[in-house]
Amino acid sequence: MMILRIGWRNLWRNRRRTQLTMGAMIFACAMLVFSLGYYDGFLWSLINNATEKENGHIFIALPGYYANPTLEDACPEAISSQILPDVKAEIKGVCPRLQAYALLSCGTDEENRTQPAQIIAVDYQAELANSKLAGDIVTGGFLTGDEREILLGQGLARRIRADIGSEIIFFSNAADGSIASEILLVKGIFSSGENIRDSSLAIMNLKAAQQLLALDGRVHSHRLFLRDPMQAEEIAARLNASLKTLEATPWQSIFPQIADILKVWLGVQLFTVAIYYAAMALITFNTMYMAFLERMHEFAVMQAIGLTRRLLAVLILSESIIMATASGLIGTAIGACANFILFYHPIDLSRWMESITWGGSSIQPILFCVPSLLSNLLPLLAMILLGFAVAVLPTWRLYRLRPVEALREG
Amino acid sequence: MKHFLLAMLMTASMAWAGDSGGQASGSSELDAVALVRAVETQYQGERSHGKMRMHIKTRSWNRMLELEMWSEGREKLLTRILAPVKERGTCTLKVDDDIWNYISRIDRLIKIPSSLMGDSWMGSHLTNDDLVKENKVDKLYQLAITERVGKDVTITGKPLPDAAVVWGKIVYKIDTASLTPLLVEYYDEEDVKVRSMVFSEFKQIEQRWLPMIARIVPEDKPGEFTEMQYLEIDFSVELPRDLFSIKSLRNR
Amino acid sequence: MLWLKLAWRNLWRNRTRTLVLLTVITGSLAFVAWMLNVAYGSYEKMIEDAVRMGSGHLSLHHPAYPQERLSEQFFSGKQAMPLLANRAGISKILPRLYVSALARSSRDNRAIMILGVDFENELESNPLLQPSKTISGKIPASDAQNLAYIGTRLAENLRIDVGKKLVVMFQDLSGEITSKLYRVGGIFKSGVTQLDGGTIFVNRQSLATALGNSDALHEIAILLADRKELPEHLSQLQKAYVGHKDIAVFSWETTSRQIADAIKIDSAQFKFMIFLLYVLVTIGTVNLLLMSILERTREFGLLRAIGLDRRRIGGLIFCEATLLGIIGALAGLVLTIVLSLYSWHYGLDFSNMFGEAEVAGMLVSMKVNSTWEWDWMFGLAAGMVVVVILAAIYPVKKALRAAPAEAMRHH
Amino acid sequence: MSIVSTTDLKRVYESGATEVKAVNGVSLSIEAGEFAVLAGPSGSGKTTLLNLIGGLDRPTDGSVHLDGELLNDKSDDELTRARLFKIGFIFQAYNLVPVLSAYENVQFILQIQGVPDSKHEERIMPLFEELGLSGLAHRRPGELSGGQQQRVAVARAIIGHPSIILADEPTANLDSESAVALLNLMHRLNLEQKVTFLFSSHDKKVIDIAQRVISMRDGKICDDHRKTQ
Repeated sequence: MMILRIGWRNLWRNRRRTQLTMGAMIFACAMLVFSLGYYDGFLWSLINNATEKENGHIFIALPGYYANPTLEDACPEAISSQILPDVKAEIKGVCPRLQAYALLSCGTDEENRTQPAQIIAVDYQAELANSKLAGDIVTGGFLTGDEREILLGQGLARRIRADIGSEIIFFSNAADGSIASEILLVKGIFSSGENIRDSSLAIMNLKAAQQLLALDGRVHSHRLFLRDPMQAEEIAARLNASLKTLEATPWQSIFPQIADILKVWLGVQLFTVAIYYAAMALITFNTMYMAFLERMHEFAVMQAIGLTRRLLAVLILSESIIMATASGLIGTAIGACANFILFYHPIDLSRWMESITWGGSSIQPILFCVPSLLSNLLPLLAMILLGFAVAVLPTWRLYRLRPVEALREG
Repeated sequence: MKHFLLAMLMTASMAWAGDSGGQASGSSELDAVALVRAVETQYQGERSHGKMRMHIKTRSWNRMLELEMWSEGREKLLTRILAPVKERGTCTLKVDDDIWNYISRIDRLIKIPSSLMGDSWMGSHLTNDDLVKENKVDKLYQLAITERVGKDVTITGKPLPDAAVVWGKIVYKIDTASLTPLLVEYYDEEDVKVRSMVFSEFKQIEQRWLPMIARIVPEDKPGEFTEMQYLEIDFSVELPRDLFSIKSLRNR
Repeated sequence: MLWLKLAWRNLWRNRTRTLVLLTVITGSLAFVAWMLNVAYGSYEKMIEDAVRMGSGHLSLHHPAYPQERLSEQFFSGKQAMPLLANRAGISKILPRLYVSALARSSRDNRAIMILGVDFENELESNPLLQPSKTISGKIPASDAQNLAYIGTRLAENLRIDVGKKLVVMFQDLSGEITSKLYRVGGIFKSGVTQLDGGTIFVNRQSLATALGNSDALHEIAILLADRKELPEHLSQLQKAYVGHKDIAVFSWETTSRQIADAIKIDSAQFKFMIFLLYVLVTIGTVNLLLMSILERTREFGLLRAIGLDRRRIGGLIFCEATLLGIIGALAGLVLTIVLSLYSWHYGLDFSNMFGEAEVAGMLVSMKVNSTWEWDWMFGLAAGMVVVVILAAIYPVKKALRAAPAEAMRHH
Repeated sequence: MSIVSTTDLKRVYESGATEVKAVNGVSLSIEAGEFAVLAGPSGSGKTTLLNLIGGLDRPTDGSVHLDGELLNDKSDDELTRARLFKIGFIFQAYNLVPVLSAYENVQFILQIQGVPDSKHEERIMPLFEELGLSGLAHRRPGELSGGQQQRVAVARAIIGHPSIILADEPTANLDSESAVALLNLMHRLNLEQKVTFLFSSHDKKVIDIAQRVISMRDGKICDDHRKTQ
């Protein structure tokens, strides 16, 4: 279409100015895509820290267990029969967990240090596949299924002066009231970033704990990992309909503060888009409008030789939209690949700052982005809309133009 | 030879040992405080050795334990599990305020930290704290005889203003004839019974009257109890000097 | 003088264009500067709350205490207090004891942390010890020796209420296990699970005697009248206590490290936004100047013809850019002041959006009053002027490249 | 003594592949007080020659002397200073700075020359009276007619006491009446104040009034004669 070709060529008539304006638009768009990716990364890791280590996206246990967990309230290890197939499709993985309290002691008879600890027993293969628990190991290694292994929180290990390979005396009451005692070897020490949790938590293998605490074939909870954590509430509701004896609790009700943030999240993102693009719109408008004013004479001539106002309007609109779409695409591309790079290789900032507990979870000192459709499409669409908006005023001016006046001005 | 009853059977409770001289002390109008103090001083330096069966029934399990015990006064106590075989050899040693658990199966010793005093002992309704308790009842409670039915006397103890005890009120029922406790009840500050200890099957051993069975019942957990029954007990026993020590635990 | 008049008038030859760019400069400067004031207001609140609830702007501890927090790591109040007396700039001195213990009632028991405090002293500053947080009973009076002020979840767990008994058991300084009776004087609800379920406040004197050393202290929290004087006070106190090997001075940045880090992350994000703002304005300015110069090529030719050398014409354009920057910066400052005046006086309330937020174990209220960060505001405004001037470099080079004759022909 | 003298002046433009010899070997000298015109059709190189003489452009070959000084090897700034103090330019149009008033446009020259502000009024107002501009001092160029604008341009050209005034088609945009008025004015200045004028124009009125006519064609001088009267 001739108009489009003229539009394209007009853009490059003043190469320097067009490049500069597009540069600005590309920069704003890329920055926006990156920021939205960063915000998502921030939220995503906040949710993961809260859910993956502790309760998964959905926490299944006996009704009321979450409120006050007791050793006796154990449920069968095999629950897959109670989960409907359509829900199963949504589930990425299940991690059974057994929870108890025990005395852990380390050192010789004369000088031994004993601390009460919360014990969680996990299926190490399921954890490796689904949760980030293994990621927290700072020294030694994660569980390998050997029944005499135990992992200690950094604070707990320091308190009982235990290190990799030290002998730990495990002393507790089994579910049948009998004494549960065993000698375990420290396989690894972990640091989850939450000091309180690290100074009172130990992790061991599920099989060993079941045998030790007389809970064979039974666990206290199942932690479901969903493909999309945001659907936790909806899937929990469907589960509750089908689970006979158990109760499914979504992470939103376990971490209300994070759920609050989620509600306002879209609002925050739109606010950010509005701010970036308001400034960008003004700048781009400046350029387009000036370019238009300069070419009033030219438009008048074109009108004189017979182009209708409507066609001229299309010309101006096409120029603006071509520029906006091109910059939008390039900007989104740059921003998206920045997000992808930071998604697969997040930058570790722990040298400058520790992690911070926040609303039950913890903010990790890493620069981490999550590319998502929304954080790519939103800026692109907004940019095209911007291109359209910026061209409206000049087009309106065009309709009020009287060719003779413009010609004389030339 | 003076007689006394094992302190560990009762928490902040009192036991009475009549002396062999027959009824003299039973019938005398000793007031509550003298009654209690007399009991308290009985235990200084008394030694015992015996076997006991413990039946623990809770909401989720039902357990039978057989224990061998040694004690010296109220300060020192040693128990060793005889049955079930899985836990055979596990010992608990209490000296003054400290408690150790020795687990024979893994040949290891654990000292119970102060923050775990509230935990249950061996899964029973007794807590570590009950074992350690050697506070002087008469120093913590305002004791008064509140009822006298024939030879059964009821003494009520109101805690003194700054006494560090959790109960609002304690009630003892004592058979002054055999000078043995019938029951002990613990109330909170709204006079709601929280916990009670009932004694039964009184027998005379070596001129001492002794309740052979003590049953602890937590009121807020219906159907649950811990029952301790003496199978045999011997007071005139010579105990090795270093019996109550960590070293001796190992070579049991 | 004509010089300035010329530059001024050149600016307004095309009013819309200049106004649009001025809006961008003013709007973005005001937005960032105002947000900065609000952010510093929230940092201020976070630090002051954390400092009042936690260990003060500065704190005295046994050297190893902050790391290990063992109750046997105490120091003597008699040695420490006199050196603090009548020091200008110190607004509050809060001696405290921290003892981990077992709290028991007739029904249940829980592991807790006992805080021995001087109630009337803390009442004026500690955000937790405020009547607004009390849900039943009241905060014990300063002379009440055996009243405890406990968290709502602890009261629920132990099934006790105001007036009821609470026995605490802990190891005293000589290692003996002792018990002490307290009665519940009041119950608080802070919203921070760890505080509500595991913390009780008692009279410091009563706890010290129970510990076996009435002069023992784990912490003296020091609140300064003005946090900006913290560095001098820190060095003065460190010099004052150099003789005492068991007393060390710490700043809040080390004792409540997480709050400091939370602020670091937030201000890093801010610097990124400021960078972005400046890039946007640079592009906008270059755009504008470039266009206005392209329009005036013929005029520049004329000026060159009548005897203005390159340096002077460049000077004229830079003068225009400077004027632009200054007007934008001033307007931005005025707008920032207006916005900040509102948010400083009335404060912004995010609580309905976020409710009470728990950050780093502290309760942070979401009602923020912005502060006046004048140095930042002027810094940003000055930065804006500089950015606009720098943005003029490219357009000026472009304008002067054309030879006068050729410029003259430019239609 | 000649104000301007050129020897074998050449100026060649490359526009694409072809070479345009705008000025092709011109040797010319203008004496003080002359009222001369470069006449010739457009494209004859008269504006290029004028620009070369005025130091607005650099010759490809040959030399230009202004007030005895060689312009060729002068740096750009030196050329600018020369233009400021020695030459007054009057162009066909767009002579004035649109945002400055008539008075300010003239005052501008004095300011750049470094003349103290106090002297400006006493030098500008008499000239404005002489050129019939006294009532228009505070008007902007946009508020003046073509003739008035050109008269302000003349004022600006003269105010700095230049050695020579170069006027490129000054009357092209004017109606004939204001053109004649402007030319008579300039002629009066030439006669009374011995101001040297060099025009480049193909307007017959200018050629009639000029005292010396230098005709140019294809970058060369083809005729150079002085009128006797």
